[in-house]
Amino acid sequence: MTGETILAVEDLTMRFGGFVALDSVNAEVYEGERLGLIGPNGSGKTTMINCISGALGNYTGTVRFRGRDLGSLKPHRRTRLGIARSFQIPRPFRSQTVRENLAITIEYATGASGAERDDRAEEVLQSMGLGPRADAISAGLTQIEMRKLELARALAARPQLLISDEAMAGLSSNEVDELLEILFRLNESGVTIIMIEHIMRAVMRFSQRIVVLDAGKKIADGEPDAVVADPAVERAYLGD
Amino acid sequence: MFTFDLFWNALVAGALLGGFYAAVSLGLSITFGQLDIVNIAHPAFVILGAYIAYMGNEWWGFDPILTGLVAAPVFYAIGVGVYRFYYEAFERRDDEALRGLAFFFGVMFIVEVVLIMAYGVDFRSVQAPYIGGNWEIGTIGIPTRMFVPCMVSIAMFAAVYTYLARTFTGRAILAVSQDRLALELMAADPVRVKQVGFGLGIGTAAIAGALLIIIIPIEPSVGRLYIGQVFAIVVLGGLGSISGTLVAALILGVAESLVSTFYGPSWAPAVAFSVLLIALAVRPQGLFGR
Amino acid sequence: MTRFWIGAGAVIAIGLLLAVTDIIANSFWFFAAYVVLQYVVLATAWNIMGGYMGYVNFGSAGFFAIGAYTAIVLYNLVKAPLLVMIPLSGIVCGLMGLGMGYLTLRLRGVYFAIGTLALAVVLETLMVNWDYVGGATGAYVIRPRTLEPFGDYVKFLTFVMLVLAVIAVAAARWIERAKFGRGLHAIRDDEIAAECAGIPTLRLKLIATTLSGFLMGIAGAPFPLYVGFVEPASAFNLAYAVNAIAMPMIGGTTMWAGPVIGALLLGTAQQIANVTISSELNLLIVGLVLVLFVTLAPEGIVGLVRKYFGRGR
Amino acid sequence: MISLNKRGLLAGAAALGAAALIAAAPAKAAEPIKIGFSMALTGGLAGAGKSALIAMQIWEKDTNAAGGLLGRQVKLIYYDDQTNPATVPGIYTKLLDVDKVDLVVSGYGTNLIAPAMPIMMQRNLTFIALFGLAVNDKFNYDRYFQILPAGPKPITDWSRGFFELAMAQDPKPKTIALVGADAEFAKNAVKGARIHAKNYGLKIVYDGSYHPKTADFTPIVRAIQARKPDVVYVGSYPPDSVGMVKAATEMGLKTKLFGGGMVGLQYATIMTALGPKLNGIVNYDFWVPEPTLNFKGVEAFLKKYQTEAKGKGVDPLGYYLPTYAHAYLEILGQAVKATNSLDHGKLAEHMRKTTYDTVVGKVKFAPNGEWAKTRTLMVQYQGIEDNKLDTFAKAGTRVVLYPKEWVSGKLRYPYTEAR
Repeated sequence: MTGETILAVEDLTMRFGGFVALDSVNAEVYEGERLGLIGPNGSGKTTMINCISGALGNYTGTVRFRGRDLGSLKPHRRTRLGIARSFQIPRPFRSQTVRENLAITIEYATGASGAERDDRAEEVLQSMGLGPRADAISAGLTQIEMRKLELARALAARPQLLISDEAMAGLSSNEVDELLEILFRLNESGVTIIMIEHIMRAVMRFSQRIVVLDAGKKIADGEPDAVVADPAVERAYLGD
Repeated sequence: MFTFDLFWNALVAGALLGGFYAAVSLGLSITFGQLDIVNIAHPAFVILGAYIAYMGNEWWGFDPILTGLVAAPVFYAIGVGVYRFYYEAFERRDDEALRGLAFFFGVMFIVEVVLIMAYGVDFRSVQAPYIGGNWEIGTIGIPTRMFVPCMVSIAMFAAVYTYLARTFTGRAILAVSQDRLALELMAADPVRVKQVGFGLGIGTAAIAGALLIIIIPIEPSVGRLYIGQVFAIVVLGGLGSISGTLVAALILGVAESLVSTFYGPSWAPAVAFSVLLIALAVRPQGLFGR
Repeated sequence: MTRFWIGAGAVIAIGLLLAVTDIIANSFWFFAAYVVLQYVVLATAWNIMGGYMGYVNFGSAGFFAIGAYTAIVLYNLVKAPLLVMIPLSGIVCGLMGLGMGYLTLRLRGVYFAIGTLALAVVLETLMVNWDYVGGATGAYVIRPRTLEPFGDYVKFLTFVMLVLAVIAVAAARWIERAKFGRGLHAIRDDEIAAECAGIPTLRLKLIATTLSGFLMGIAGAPFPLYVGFVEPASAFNLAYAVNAIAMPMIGGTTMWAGPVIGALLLGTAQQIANVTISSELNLLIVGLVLVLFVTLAPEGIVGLVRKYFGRGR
Repeated sequence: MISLNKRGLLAGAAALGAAALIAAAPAKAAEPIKIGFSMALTGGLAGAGKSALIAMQIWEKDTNAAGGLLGRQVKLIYYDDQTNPATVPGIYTKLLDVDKVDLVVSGYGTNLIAPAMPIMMQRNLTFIALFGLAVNDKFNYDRYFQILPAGPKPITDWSRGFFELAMAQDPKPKTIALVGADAEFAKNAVKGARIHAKNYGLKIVYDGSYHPKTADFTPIVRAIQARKPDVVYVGSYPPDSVGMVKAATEMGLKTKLFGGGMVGLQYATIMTALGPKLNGIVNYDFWVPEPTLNFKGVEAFLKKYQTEAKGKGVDPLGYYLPTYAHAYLEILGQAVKATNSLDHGKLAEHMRKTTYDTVVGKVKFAPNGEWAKTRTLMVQYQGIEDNKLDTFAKAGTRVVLYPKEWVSGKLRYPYTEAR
């Protein structure tokens, strides 16, 4: 594939009480890649990215980023290492403006301050097309603007790996295309992207490779067309 | 000094006390546990209920529990009114957490002060035939003053539990904060549902107040003493679990009674709250939490 | 030198001038000012957690009281002077705040608030049963009659409280403008998102709770010398918990000026009501004002002023 | 240097002030004599505080009707301390510096007296206190006087009568249980009882305290019962006194002497609530309507009080505290009249040596400001059959057993029989 391994997940297992949400999942992501992560509801996708981003810390197995075992590193440390994520349901800092949302992230995730911080915030604002809304309180944004802010904040952390968790659910097809454009541009600039999505059109168009989870297990991993044709995947989605 | 005699007696006394705690906590279990409304003024409403029971008893010689039952619909209406106001002022603006808390803090103060202005701060108590009796079953003594409130409390729990489980509105109350989807499927208006739930919660305060004044003499600021206790019980029982509240109240009553008998009564409240702190730290969702 | 620091310096200088001279011969003003200033410290301390970070502390009275009790221990042990009591009370309460900070790992929102309430009850029970500090009977702390160059010792106490208030407000103002404060702000809005934005939320929360505890502790340290007799019911008085919440709410929780304005207004109003109305109406007013403000002016007085002058964002 | 200069300034100011005072003196003669105090009108002690205030206002009215003091009217100036000690220092400085009161007396209760003490001492003011327990043990202030008739050693004098009664029985009791609330007075009461128990060689089989908000006393009474004490001494506050009595009667507490330091059993509302459950209890009191205690003026005072108290939600009988609240002002008034001055030194001097005649009888202070001799009564509740207020207004329902001078009846012993 494109480059060397940036993220490796080995034997990743996560239990909630008696329920096994992730069962010995192994996967790799390569530098510069666009990876799609799909699976039916409750298949463990969000659990997996929670483990990768550190929101869930008590998993067993290993998550390696650029060869380094992330162990029990807290989410903020992982963000600083270069793993950024967006949330399925946008979680902006509601009482702050869009610009402030980005500035605070830049400040803490990259350590930039003063003019440098403000310049970068402006840069991200422009690249995401949020310029006109820069000084609006984020609680008042529209749905698409929220999604953009969610991605923008992830970008503000200057990630090497971006995990986008269902950024497109509920958007119109024009809006989906708009977000896809942004993600493509990002990828071109060198950011590796994991995209979790239900909208198959978007996943198929975007992904170079697709990983499929079902009931906490990886059931397929390969090129999009091959994966979609896989009978196991079909069974998972449509039932027996 | 330990004897089984003392132990069983402590257990029974604790259970009876717990039964009473449960009555005071039930309303909060509904308003806070089910509806997510942090009504710290709940004990103040209980005291209000106690004063109404006192009035009925003092003026017309009514039985306090009977007065409580009669007053409950009035309290329901008060609850509906308070919730309407709360909704318009806070919930609708999505601003309930901190300011809603402060609002109920203020309500608590106002209720207390109005009671002081009306009745002064002298201790009040009621007369009823079951105050002062005692049953001896073997070596175990059961004061009727504790037994009657405990039974009334359990009956009230049963009634509320049945209502919530069996009726349409009851099920909607159970769903209103936990399961929006179910609520939508039921085509119930959340505001109306919460209004009924809150009214119900405050309604129980009328009866709980009557039970309170049967057990101890009261004055307007007694209510504050129960804030910690009732929250401890509701959280310990697990938010949203009515039966959990009952069990937690019994546990707290028994814990206090055992510590009181065998260790030293002055440590009883600390033990209750320590249990709460530990429970919060180890299992924040409570014993029977969702 | 910014305007703030010039102002702060001026406040201290004027305070010192009034305290060492007899321009205000009437010592009532000092007694009243002491109480109001004590609330400035308490409200500001509460607001660092409650306002900036969004964690409601119902246990302010517990911190205040432990500050006072630390001072009593020091008094009983070595007759320590006030200027030793203050930092040590602060440290003890700071450590308690640190402990409470760890509580935030498990408890959020209302659970946390109830946890702090429980903490205060446990602490009160401990003090009730600890005879060395007087237990339930109470402890006497006899203050010196005079201290030069202040004359009446209470003038000195009031001046010290003024300095503490300036320190607390300066700390709050610093937080508000620093990266630290922006981090707290993000935590208040969304803790999980904050963590994912690279903000070390636990560390920030621990610093904030420690600092808040420290400030509440120093507010309580001079209390035994002020009243002369401390028993648990008065040190853990609900009034401290209520005022610590009500004052920032009324003044406005988003800015350092909020708790200051709230404490000055409500504190002064209480002092006046104390000696004029002198009845239950006094409490009723606190309740009504609080309800009125939280319903009609959720951003407090600071918010109202901003709105009026169109400085809203 | 600074301090020297300042002293100079002070002296100058003082001289000027004095001159101003002298000049103003004749004009001031028409002004009333102001007596300042804090009083618990809200909060935990408000019930007592309000009843005390009524008694004090009766004194004010009567004194003014009789021509006032030193040819001037008297005026009470008071503020609500909310039963919160932290408000007390502010209130007294306001009284002294802003209202310029001439005389000061205390509010009700130890917790609210103590915070005023540093101010009194700083200004060398004569201070008469209303129901403070052993406040002066720590301050040793020679212008402090206290009206509660506990006696010169308040902590032990408080329960002296209870123990003398117990030890006079045959056979002598051998074991005792001590129980009290976790609060100022109760702790001190039990502390005194503990000392007596040791001195008399009583074996302490239970020694416990409980949180004042305890709702059910059954476990405590049961734990006590399990140790079979001959005597049970209780130090408690109104709500827990009621709880204790209820639990004890329900369970049929088997002991020979029960009571001691239970606050609240003296209040009419609580007596009427408990009614016959009180029978047999031996408890402290300060004034009861027994013929031996019919001091001059007390009947007239109580009549006025009972009229005033109607509908105010305070104690309707007014025996316990109001009589003393009236008496401490009587003493102040008598001292002012006798010394013909408002000079605090002279007043204190007079109070130290004089025996005063008041509605609570003759009052003489010891050097520490307490009563020279204890008159903490031990009374037993007897023959109560109903819950009517009038029952408690007649003689014979609370007979005085101690001290000897005031005895009005016989102890019914043991408690199990007297009940």
